[in-house]
Amino acid sequence: MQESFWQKLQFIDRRILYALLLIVIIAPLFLPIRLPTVTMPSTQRLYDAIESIPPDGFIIISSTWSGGTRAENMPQTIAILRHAMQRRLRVAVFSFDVQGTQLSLDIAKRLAQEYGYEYGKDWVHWGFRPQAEVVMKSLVRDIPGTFDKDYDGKPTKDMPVMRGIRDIDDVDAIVEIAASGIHLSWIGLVVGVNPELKFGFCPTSVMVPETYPYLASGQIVGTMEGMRGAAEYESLLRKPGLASVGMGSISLAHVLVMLLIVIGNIGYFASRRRRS
Amino acid sequence: MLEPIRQFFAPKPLDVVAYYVVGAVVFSILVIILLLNLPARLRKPLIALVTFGAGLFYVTEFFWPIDKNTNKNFLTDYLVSASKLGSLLAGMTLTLGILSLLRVHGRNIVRLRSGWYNSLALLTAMVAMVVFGLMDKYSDNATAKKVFNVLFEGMLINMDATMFSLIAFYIVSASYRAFRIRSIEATILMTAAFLVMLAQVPVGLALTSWIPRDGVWDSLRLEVVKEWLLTVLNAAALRAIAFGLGIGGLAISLRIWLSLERGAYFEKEI
Amino acid sequence: MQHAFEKIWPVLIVEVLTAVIIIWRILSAQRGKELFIRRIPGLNAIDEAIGRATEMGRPVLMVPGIGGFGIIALQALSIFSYIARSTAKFGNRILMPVADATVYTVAEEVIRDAYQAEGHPERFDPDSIRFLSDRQFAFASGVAGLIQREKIASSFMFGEFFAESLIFAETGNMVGAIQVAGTTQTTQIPFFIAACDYTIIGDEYYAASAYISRNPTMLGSIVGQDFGKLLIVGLCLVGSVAATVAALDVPLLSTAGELFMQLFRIREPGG
Amino acid sequence: MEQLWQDFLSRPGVYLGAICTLALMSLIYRENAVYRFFEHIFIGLAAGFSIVALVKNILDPFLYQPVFQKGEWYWTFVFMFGLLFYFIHSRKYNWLSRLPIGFLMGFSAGQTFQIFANTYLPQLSDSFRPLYVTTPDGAVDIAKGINNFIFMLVLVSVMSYFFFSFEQKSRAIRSSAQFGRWVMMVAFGAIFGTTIMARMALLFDRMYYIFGDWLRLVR
Repeated sequence: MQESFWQKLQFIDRRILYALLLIVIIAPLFLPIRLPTVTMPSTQRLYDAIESIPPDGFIIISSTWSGGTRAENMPQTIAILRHAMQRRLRVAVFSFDVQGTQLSLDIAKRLAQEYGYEYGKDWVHWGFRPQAEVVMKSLVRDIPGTFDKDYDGKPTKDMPVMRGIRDIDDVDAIVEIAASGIHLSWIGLVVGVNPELKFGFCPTSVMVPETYPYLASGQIVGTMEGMRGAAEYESLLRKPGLASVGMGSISLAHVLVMLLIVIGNIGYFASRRRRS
Repeated sequence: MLEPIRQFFAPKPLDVVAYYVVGAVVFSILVIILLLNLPARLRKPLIALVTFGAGLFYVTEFFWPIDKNTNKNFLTDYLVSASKLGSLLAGMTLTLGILSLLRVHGRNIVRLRSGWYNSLALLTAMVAMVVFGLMDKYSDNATAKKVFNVLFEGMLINMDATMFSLIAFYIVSASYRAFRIRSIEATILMTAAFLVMLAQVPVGLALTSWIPRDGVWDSLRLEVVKEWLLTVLNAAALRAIAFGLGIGGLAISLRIWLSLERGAYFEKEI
Repeated sequence: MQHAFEKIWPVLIVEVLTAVIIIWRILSAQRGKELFIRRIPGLNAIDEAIGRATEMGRPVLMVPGIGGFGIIALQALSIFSYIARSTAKFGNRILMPVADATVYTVAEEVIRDAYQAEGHPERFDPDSIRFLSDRQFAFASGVAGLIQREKIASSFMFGEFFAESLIFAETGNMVGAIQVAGTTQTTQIPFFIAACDYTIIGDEYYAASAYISRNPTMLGSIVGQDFGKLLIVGLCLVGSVAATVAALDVPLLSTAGELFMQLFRIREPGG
Repeated sequence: MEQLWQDFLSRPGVYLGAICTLALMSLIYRENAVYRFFEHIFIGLAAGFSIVALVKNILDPFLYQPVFQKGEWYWTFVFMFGLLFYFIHSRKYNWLSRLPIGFLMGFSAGQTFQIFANTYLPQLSDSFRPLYVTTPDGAVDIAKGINNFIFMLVLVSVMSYFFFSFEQKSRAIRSSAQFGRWVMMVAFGAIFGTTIMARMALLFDRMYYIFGDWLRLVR
């Protein structure tokens, strides 16, 4: 009898596996679990870069994502905006994606309220900008001209938030939150022009390997690697949020997968020993 | 010599354009009638010629010497038009696909086959989306915009996301079943996946986070191992596969462009 | 790089030379020369999978991916036309959901021709080839439903697949189908390997129609492709040596190495 | 009940989205009538959206506007040429549909030269890896050299697996191809491992949609 239990371990019904997965994904939503956080150097570097910007510095946040990658990109957007507003930087948000425009606007409005940021004075949303490369080429030389109107069509010329901002040399940092490989265009067209400029990139987890070469060369100052990066950033900010909850779910799911692989192999060995 | 032709094809004032359109339609119909009577032995060469000509545009555009200042040659300015032409032609086949849906599901409804109500739901959803989608774009009706928003953002986008998320379940059952120490290959596959999985989550990273960074043993930290796997091993293997795919794609393209391709579709008598 | 003349030498050495070799091998193969091609196990399994569908009396599923109309879809259709000839012979039911209207248009003709070629045009059911949706996950939901409702016996997936690959492969596995898959999207290969019985990798995909049909033209092309790959391997090795001597600071040799690298260096996208 | 109805009216998209989500998710238990119904709705909506996109993004800007707003009447020929597709259902004149099909094939094939040059030539020159590397301050970088050696070894052995026509008689080629296959398995395992994260994030997002956005049980 004992033997057959071990053998059964390799044929667990898939519905049991699916139920277990649902449990580990849902449970952390209601019972926040504390898991050890290890901060990756790339996340720390991004955090340090934002920390090093002088107060009243100017940061551009580009939010090129849509509902499909909300789980990963939304916490990243929140984390970076939160950090910028904690440090009282002047913030400009915009997006190369229609959906991302609305999503980032909602997030920014909420956080602006939390940190007492006044629209037009402390922050601005430049709205949706199609044709990324054209925009990038033009913002290098002329920022007020490139973003002459905000998301609502209001002229940005006289907004106090834009004071003293003429071209790329006046920008302290650009952070791109994206579900695509758009960092290549930033690196190719913008990053080299102002050597002081800090370019941060927040990709989804599948995109992460593509960032390694540029992190090594310093063209990307730091990254948030998908939801895990966002969770690490949240813990650096001491503001656990959606990513910390999500990482609980996702970590447990990984543990589940690994456990199941081990269990399956135990079953496989048990039946093989029996046969031989 | 070329000038009259260019004049003829130049954009026309809006008040006479209709005549030109009608003329083009009549002319095209005449050509089609001519084609209908084309002797069978000329059909294949004609198709080969059309295929070759279409490909020749892009090939010439790519290989023709360029003006160093503008980075263009005499065809470069037509690239945009060519891509519009391609989208327009490919787009026109959508109707054939939609006709397939209408045929299959229309028949289900008419014959009240089991599950006919599903087919009805499909066609209703389709019509609703077309009506409200077009109204959203071409009219100012506020209700239509709201309904379209519910159909698109509320239903379609969420259904996309849900089907996508099902992969999470399937990835669990697939890895449970496939990652067994059955053969050398399966074991390698499993080990690599396992290592990377560990390095993806804080729980796994914590296992090696006590190893000092910048030390000699630094390269045993899981995130370093993962990065090495992905940047050195993976990059090289994927690049080798990509080279093969590139050459294979080039070969098939050549065969099709020059009508050297063989196989059912290409060998049939027409 | 928009034009060949921006960097003409690598284009000539790699691309044009490979193209010339491929055409030359094709033409010489057409004059009748016995050609060898190594075994591709996944493709040998096609007959086994069809045989099982015949035994079980359940349908055969063919999915040509979700890519648009182009060389990849055409290659998939070549493979499916071979499969369709077998199913025409044995009278299996086939199902072919398609995600692109142009591919659908051509697929219908290809499969009809296959049935005609086998002398069983009456066995061809036009409804067996269906346009489902050109939207990735709507298509996936349709195919997943189809697989479970029809309890398919074998499943062939060839073409361009993206994330939905695992949805097809796992639902197919759930109903116990024998599955053979191949795609040019290398990032999806791991999921096919995990859930399918046979997976063909990389440009085995482009060798498939030659392997199945043993058509001299196509075999000639495969030989030409091998020369192209050999050329690339050779260039990589020479390039690595050149880069090494360039770094070593040997007089003359280093300059030669640097020149060789210069010949091929192309600005990386964004670099 | 009244309250529920009011809530539904205030955000019908979220309610319908949640119902769609649950219905499609039921597939993991088994294929069922509810799933089937929503699957058909999904395909219907998607087909409708494709038609809208065809009109909005192709027919309107590439056919109607150029012809009737800019007077570029010659696009009419393209439309007429496209009509030849519809001969595919004709028994006798079926071959006419091969003209636009052949045209599209030629179009797709002709672009390969540029795509190949753009995709693979930079990768080729990037593969010229020196086995002797020095750091900017002049010291020998052994780790980088070893990595470059491994890179070249993997590249060549994986490519050797993809030689089809050379009979793999020589032991060197055979073992190189075998090694290449093993390395590919490492690569595939690594891809599998990295992808899990993204997929789990998607499922988490769905659960957050149900419990957060819809039911408002979570913040």
